[in-house]
Amino acid sequence: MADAPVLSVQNLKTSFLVDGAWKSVVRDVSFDVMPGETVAIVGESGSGKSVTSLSIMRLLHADSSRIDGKVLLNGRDLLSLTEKEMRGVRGNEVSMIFQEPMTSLNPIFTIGRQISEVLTRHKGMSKQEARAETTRLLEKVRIPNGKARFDDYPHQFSGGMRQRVMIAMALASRPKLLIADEPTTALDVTIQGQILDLIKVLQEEEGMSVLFITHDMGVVAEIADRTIVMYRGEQVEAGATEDIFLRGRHPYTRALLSAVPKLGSMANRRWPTRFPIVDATTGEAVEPEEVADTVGKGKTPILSVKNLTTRFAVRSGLFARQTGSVHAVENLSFDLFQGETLSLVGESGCGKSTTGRSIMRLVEPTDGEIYLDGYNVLQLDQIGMRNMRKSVQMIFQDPFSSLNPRMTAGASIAEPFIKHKLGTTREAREKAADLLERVGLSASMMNRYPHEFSGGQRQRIAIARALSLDPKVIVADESVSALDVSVKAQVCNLLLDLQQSLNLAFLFISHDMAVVERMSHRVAVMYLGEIVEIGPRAAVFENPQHDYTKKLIAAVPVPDPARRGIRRGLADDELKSPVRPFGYEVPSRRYREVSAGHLVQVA
Amino acid sequence: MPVYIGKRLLVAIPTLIIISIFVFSLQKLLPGDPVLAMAGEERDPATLEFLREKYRLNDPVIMQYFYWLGGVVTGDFGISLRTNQPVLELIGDKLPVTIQLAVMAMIFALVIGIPMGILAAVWKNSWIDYLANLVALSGLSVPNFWLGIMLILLVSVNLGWLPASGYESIFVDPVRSIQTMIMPAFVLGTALAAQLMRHTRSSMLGILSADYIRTARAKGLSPWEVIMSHTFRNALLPIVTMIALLFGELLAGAVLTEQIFTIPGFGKLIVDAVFTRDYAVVQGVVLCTAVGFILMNLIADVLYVLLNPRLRATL
Amino acid sequence: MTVVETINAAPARQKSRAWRKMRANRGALVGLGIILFFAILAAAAPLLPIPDPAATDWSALRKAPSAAHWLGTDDLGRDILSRMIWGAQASLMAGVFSVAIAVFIGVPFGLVAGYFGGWVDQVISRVTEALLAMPFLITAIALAAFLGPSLTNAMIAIGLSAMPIFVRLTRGQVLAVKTEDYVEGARSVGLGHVDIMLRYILPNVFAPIIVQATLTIATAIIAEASLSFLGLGQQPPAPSWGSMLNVAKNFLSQAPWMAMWPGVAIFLVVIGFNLLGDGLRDALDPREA
Amino acid sequence: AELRIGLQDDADVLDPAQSRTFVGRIVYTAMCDKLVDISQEMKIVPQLATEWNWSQDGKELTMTLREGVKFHDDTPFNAEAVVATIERNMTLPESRRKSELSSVEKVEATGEHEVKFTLKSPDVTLLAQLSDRAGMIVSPKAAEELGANFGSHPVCAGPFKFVERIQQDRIVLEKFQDYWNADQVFLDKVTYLPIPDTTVRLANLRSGDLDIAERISASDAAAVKADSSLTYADVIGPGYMAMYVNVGNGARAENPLGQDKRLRQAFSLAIDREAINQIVFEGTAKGGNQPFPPTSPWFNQNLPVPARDIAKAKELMKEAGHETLDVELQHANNTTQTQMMQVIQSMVAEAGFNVSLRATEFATLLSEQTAGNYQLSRSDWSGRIDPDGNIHQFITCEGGINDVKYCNPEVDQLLNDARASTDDAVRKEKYDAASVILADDMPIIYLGHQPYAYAIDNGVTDFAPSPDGMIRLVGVKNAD
Ligand SMILES: Nc1ncnc2c1ncn2[C@@H]1O[C@H](COP(=O)(O)OP(=O)(O)OP(=O)(O)O)[C@@H](O)[C@H]1O
Ligand SMILES: Nc1ncnc2c1ncn2[C@@H]1O[C@H](COP(=O)(O)OP(=O)(O)OP(=O)(O)O)[C@@H](O)[C@H]1O
Ligand SMILES: [Mg+2]
Ligand SMILES: [Mg+2]
Repeated sequence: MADAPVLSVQNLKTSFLVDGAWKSVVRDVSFDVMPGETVAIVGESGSGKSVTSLSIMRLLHADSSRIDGKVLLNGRDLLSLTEKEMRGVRGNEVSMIFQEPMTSLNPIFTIGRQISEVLTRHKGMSKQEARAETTRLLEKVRIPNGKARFDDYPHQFSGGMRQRVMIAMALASRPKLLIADEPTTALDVTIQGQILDLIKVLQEEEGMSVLFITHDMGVVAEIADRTIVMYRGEQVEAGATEDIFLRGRHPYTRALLSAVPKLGSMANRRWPTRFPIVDATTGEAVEPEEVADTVGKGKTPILSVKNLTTRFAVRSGLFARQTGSVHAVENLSFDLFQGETLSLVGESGCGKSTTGRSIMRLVEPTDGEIYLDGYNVLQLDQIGMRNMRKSVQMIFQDPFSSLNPRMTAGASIAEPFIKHKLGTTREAREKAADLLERVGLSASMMNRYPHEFSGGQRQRIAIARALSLDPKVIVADESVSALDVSVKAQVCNLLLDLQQSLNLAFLFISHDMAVVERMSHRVAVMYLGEIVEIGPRAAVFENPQHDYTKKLIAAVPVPDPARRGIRRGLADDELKSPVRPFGYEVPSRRYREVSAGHLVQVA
Repeated sequence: MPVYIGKRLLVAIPTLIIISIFVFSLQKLLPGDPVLAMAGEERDPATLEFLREKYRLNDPVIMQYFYWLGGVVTGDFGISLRTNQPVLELIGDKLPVTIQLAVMAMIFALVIGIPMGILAAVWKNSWIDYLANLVALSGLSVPNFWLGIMLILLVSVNLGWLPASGYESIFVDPVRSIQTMIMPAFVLGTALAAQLMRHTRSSMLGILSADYIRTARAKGLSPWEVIMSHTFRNALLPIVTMIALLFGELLAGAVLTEQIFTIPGFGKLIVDAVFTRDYAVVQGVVLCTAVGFILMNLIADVLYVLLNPRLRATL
Repeated sequence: MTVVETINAAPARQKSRAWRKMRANRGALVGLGIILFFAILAAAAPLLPIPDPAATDWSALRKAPSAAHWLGTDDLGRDILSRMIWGAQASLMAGVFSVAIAVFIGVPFGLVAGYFGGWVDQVISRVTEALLAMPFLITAIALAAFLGPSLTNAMIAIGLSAMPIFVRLTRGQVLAVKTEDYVEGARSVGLGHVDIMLRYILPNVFAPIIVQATLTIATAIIAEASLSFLGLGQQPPAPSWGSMLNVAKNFLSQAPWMAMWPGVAIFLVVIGFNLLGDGLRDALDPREA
Repeated sequence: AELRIGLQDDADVLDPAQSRTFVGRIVYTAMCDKLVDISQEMKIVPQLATEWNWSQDGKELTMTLREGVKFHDDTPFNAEAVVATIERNMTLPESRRKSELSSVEKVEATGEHEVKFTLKSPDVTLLAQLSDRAGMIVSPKAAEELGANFGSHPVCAGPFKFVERIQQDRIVLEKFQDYWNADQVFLDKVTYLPIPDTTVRLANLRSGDLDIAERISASDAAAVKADSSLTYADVIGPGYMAMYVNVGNGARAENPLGQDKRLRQAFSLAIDREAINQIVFEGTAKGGNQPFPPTSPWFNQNLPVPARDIAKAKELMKEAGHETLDVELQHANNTTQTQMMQVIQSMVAEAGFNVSLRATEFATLLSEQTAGNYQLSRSDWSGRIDPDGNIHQFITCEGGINDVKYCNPEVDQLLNDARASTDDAVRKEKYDAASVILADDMPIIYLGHQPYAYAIDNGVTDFAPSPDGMIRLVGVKNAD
């Protein structure tokens, strides 16, 4: 490529003021991004990927951070621009997708307004034009019924929908350079594919360059021209994606690639299987053994959900009259046995998180019954609820907003343990330290506050917190999505170990089909609030019946650089929305039993 | 929401009754005999007794209360012991004055306090911040009488720009009415401005470090947009509550200001009424201010919910 | 450092972190300095070589500041410096304790009202409204008559009348914070209401409360004067800044220094508490460097 | 020309029969003529009555009325109107004038312009009462129509007639063209503005918003004198400042101070009245030891205002068996009072009195004082023209305002006799005798006499302060 690079980062070094001392978290990072090129940054969770991208945009808190080195955008050094000049760069020449979509959206402005703001600001559009364009953008990022949801607020959107809002926002101004920090972690593979296609189209049409941060090696393989590997704050390797994939030299690179779970690798196994543990210094992997059967079939299910329905009112007009409802969860039934992992997969926005939250009674279900350990959860009183919550825990999809910003990580983890009187304060702190180590963090991080962690680190804190109570059931909502493969393997193995030793049951919500395949005993596929297919893992993966299940499995990206540039053909299928008008009659559903325990919705 | 507002207005009735019982019983506990207080130097026992009878002060307290309540229900708030005027008429006279003063003072407070708070937050720990804080806090610590008298001496006596005191109804002579109210409103507004400034600053600071402000900056919005629409709108929540509460403080602070600038408003009315134990007036005024508070708080609560989409479902 | 050491060092470090931030905060230090200065002065008043604050001198009425009387004399020829120092005690107490009363009663009620909502909120909010509507004057006169003239009673009266503001302010903030995900998170790990309120909500609503508390100190100091005027609070000839201001009002043009010094002192104390409050606010906010 | 007068308070009901306030009387002075008036020398002089005569037994007073006088509503002034007004004052249930007229048996018209008062017992003080609100004759027509509501639109026969009143804001009067002495009225309009704060009142005067400010504070006197565009005027009023000692009003009288006159004398001797005058009143007041100011003809010259004598005070204390004595002193909570009480507190401390001050607001003070719930109570009397008004009701056993509950038949006798005599010399003798007894028993410790001080814009001429504190506007001119 003869062109000058769009972005050239030279010797970037970023430090934070921690406890009164400067601590560097990114050191000596240098790379170029050419016009129209896609560069991926991969690396360990907490290795400085997000900080690098924020440094480029100069978006770090000015008082507590320091950036050295050079960031050249089309030859101009961004680090020496005035704040005013920087404004013309941000959102216009370079736009950015942040890792955590919930806290990155302003809670009191409508989704539509936050997107169209970019258009009125940088593209000089009028309000109406911007509105129309925003609706188009929402459709493009596959948010159904974009026109109607223009006036919704972020908290009314599911995790993946918020992420897509961020994407729409970043793409709105058709920037020269897009920095995308894990933009698809919360998306199911079908939508992820469509979003990747959308990016590729824009790249072709506008010559946009992309700096793409991700943990999903399949995605890297699919879109990245070149790949940079980061490890412990340093750039350890960079090169063409094929080279990295096939001839990665650094042990961490090799470790990373050999740990990538592949769909279909479970073909002949009956039980969930531990991930191979890869030594990051040598890159050697140890092939894991299958775990023993833990499922307490035959006994009464530990969690039993019957005809669960949760709807949200849709209001409009001056007096906020209810005009319809979001049928987030509709007539859902399933059982979960001790020691079992039931995975919940499905399209983004199909009601997975709402299911979890309904079980926890964090939202009040509209209808249905939930039995936990024999107790009817929906009829528990205050004290009953508290005890119930000792035995069922939820790991939230958005770890950042679910951690108290004024509580250190250690306190957050230790607190439930202390409050449920499971031990002394000292024991609690020891347990917290132990759990931190087990999820791959260090005990010395106990005194840090949530905002001082990376996205993946926060996610692990949330996991540690849920584990601190030794619950019987864990609802894990996208709990490993922000982890790099090696850490993901470690955490998944931890969960499996706990299932072994404590007979834990998991309701495992995830978009990562490879992980789902590896972790689960049974799989339930959700679509528009309903379960469309449920059955033993092998049955669902090897013999998918429902159209949506088939589509989902087909869409899983494969970490093979040879597949680069594939195109799914932009989705022309109609977007379905769970928003129903007032008085909508829910059709009754019928299921067909394909094989033992394998049910599929037929009508 | 209309249901919510309606419900709130309904609970206002018991609230008002509780308040009136409260005031009534406290009055009975106060030392000092209304008739004696009113008589001043003319203390003819027969007249005093006549007045006690006339105003039913010899009846049992409970009876007095129900008698009063019965009157209120029919729109009769009794008559002032001191001036023989119907209380409702007195309130009708003073209320517009007080409202005008309060509104003008609030305008001053908002116009001074909020921008200062925003500037101070945005330029935290710079000289702008320090200056804004100094100005605001001196506005809070400088006693109203001092500021009032200094203003009168400077603006009226030395410069002759504004009338030193007095009042003109806004319906009779709007220009003069505004002129006479400028200084008192300013004096009254300074302390409020200080409080608004401090709250705005603190609230803004909390929001400025939020992630979504980073998003707004990443969009390349101008500082003005980031600050005004993204930060300030979010920061407004505690300020809205504060503004409603400050109206209460306005009434309390108005006493001294009204005294200095000789404005015939509520503050002076109630103080005189309390000091002369003119209980019918006290009750009437308290009830009237209570209605004011209830309305202000209701408005604040509704605004609060409207400003916070997550709470909207609760209405 | 081993794991165990880290664990044991942790709680101390957590506290010291806020503390270190306070110490690094110049504004907070200045504020603390001002407050300590006045507090020490107030406490040391009996030991200082200053004239009796009640000693009148008919030959030195309303004298401007001079070598003999550094801050001048008042309308009874008393040394203003000495009265300022002795008055600091009553004024600081009036400021601090009445705000403490208001905060310690108002904040819990606001917390409970906002957190539980429903009829609890209704009851607390309506009573608050009733209290707000109650004229301060009546409460004060009644208290003065029944409890007698003491500074303590004045502080109670001021505290009670400042309390509703804290209830409302806290309640409002709680309403907003309780919709945050981390509160839901706390519920989902089975924490009780008290823990959620104290550890999840309170710390996140504290900023406006600190601001309001530091502001109320000023009003409380000034209010003490009007109460002593009604026979509640510091009685003459014992000084307080507020009552000094009150007297000075009659001599604004003849003896401006009489109003100036107490005014300046109140201003400084208010600045002090506000700076300290800002420091505290920043120190407690982990996001602030 | 217009005249704007700054008053210290707002007036109450503008009905002479019901009104109570001092400022109300100031307004009436311009609006309502009385049967008789007070001269600068505090002598009773004709106003609506041109002549009067006492019968020999002092039980009948006949008055000849001025002719050609009209009320503001054009009703003619005559004997009928006088009778109607006096009867109204005596019978209207709300009337506050009943005690002032309590000695009147009946009043009748003995001619078109002659009325006769018949008394129950001799009472020379009646004339003085008729020089004030009790003697303000109102239009019978208006009184008939408005009844107890007369105050909403008062109609009298004074030089100015009522135009409008806004509570706590202003009272506006305009010249009455048919006033009997209209030639001497040079003002077209008078506006009274209640401005409670003295500093602000003065500022208004300086800024030209006022022409006369009444009762300016002593501390401002010097500044007014120094201002070349203003004139200062003051006059000692007929009232007094005093401390009431609870000598017999309930249980709280049972204390050394209430029981032992030597302690009271010591207390009084420890006070330096002239110093108080200088410190608190900048020399504008007068020290005093009797219910009448030293400038009054009724003052007993044989009992001069005592100088401070700490040695004697201590001696008296010792005699009474006290080294020190704790005393609680209640006083009204205005700043001047508080200042004055602190001065006294520090003065008497030298004699061994530990005075603790208790500031209360006025309504409480009043009821505590009536109820006897005090040891030492400080309050003022605004003063009456006739000496009787300053002493009789305070000190006689059955006196209406005898809050100290002093009772001495000898004093009662003297004061009752003084009331009955029409001969000033006889009266003076009685008052002198009484004052000697009181100065010894000392149930009331008199402190001094306050002035009425005015600041006047130089444009205003021919204004002279009256000793009763009223603002008489006949003859006053205003150039701007
Ligand atoms: N404000 C901060 N103060 C101190 N340390 C910080 C701060 N923000 C991030 N860090 C630390 O910097 C390191 C890099 O963080 P960064 O967010 O860049 O990680 P990342 O590579 O994006 O990881 P992930 O994949 O988990 O998102 C982490 O170890 C984190 O703990
Ligand atoms: N509080 C709410 N008010 C209104 N609608 C809501 C609310 N919460 C969720 N929804 C809607 O309910 C639907 C399901 O949301 P949910 O969060 O359960 O999806 P999800 O399956 O977890 O999706 P993702 O994979 O993207 O996280 C979405 O359409 C969402 O917009
Ligand atoms: Mg990251
Ligand atoms: Mg979700």
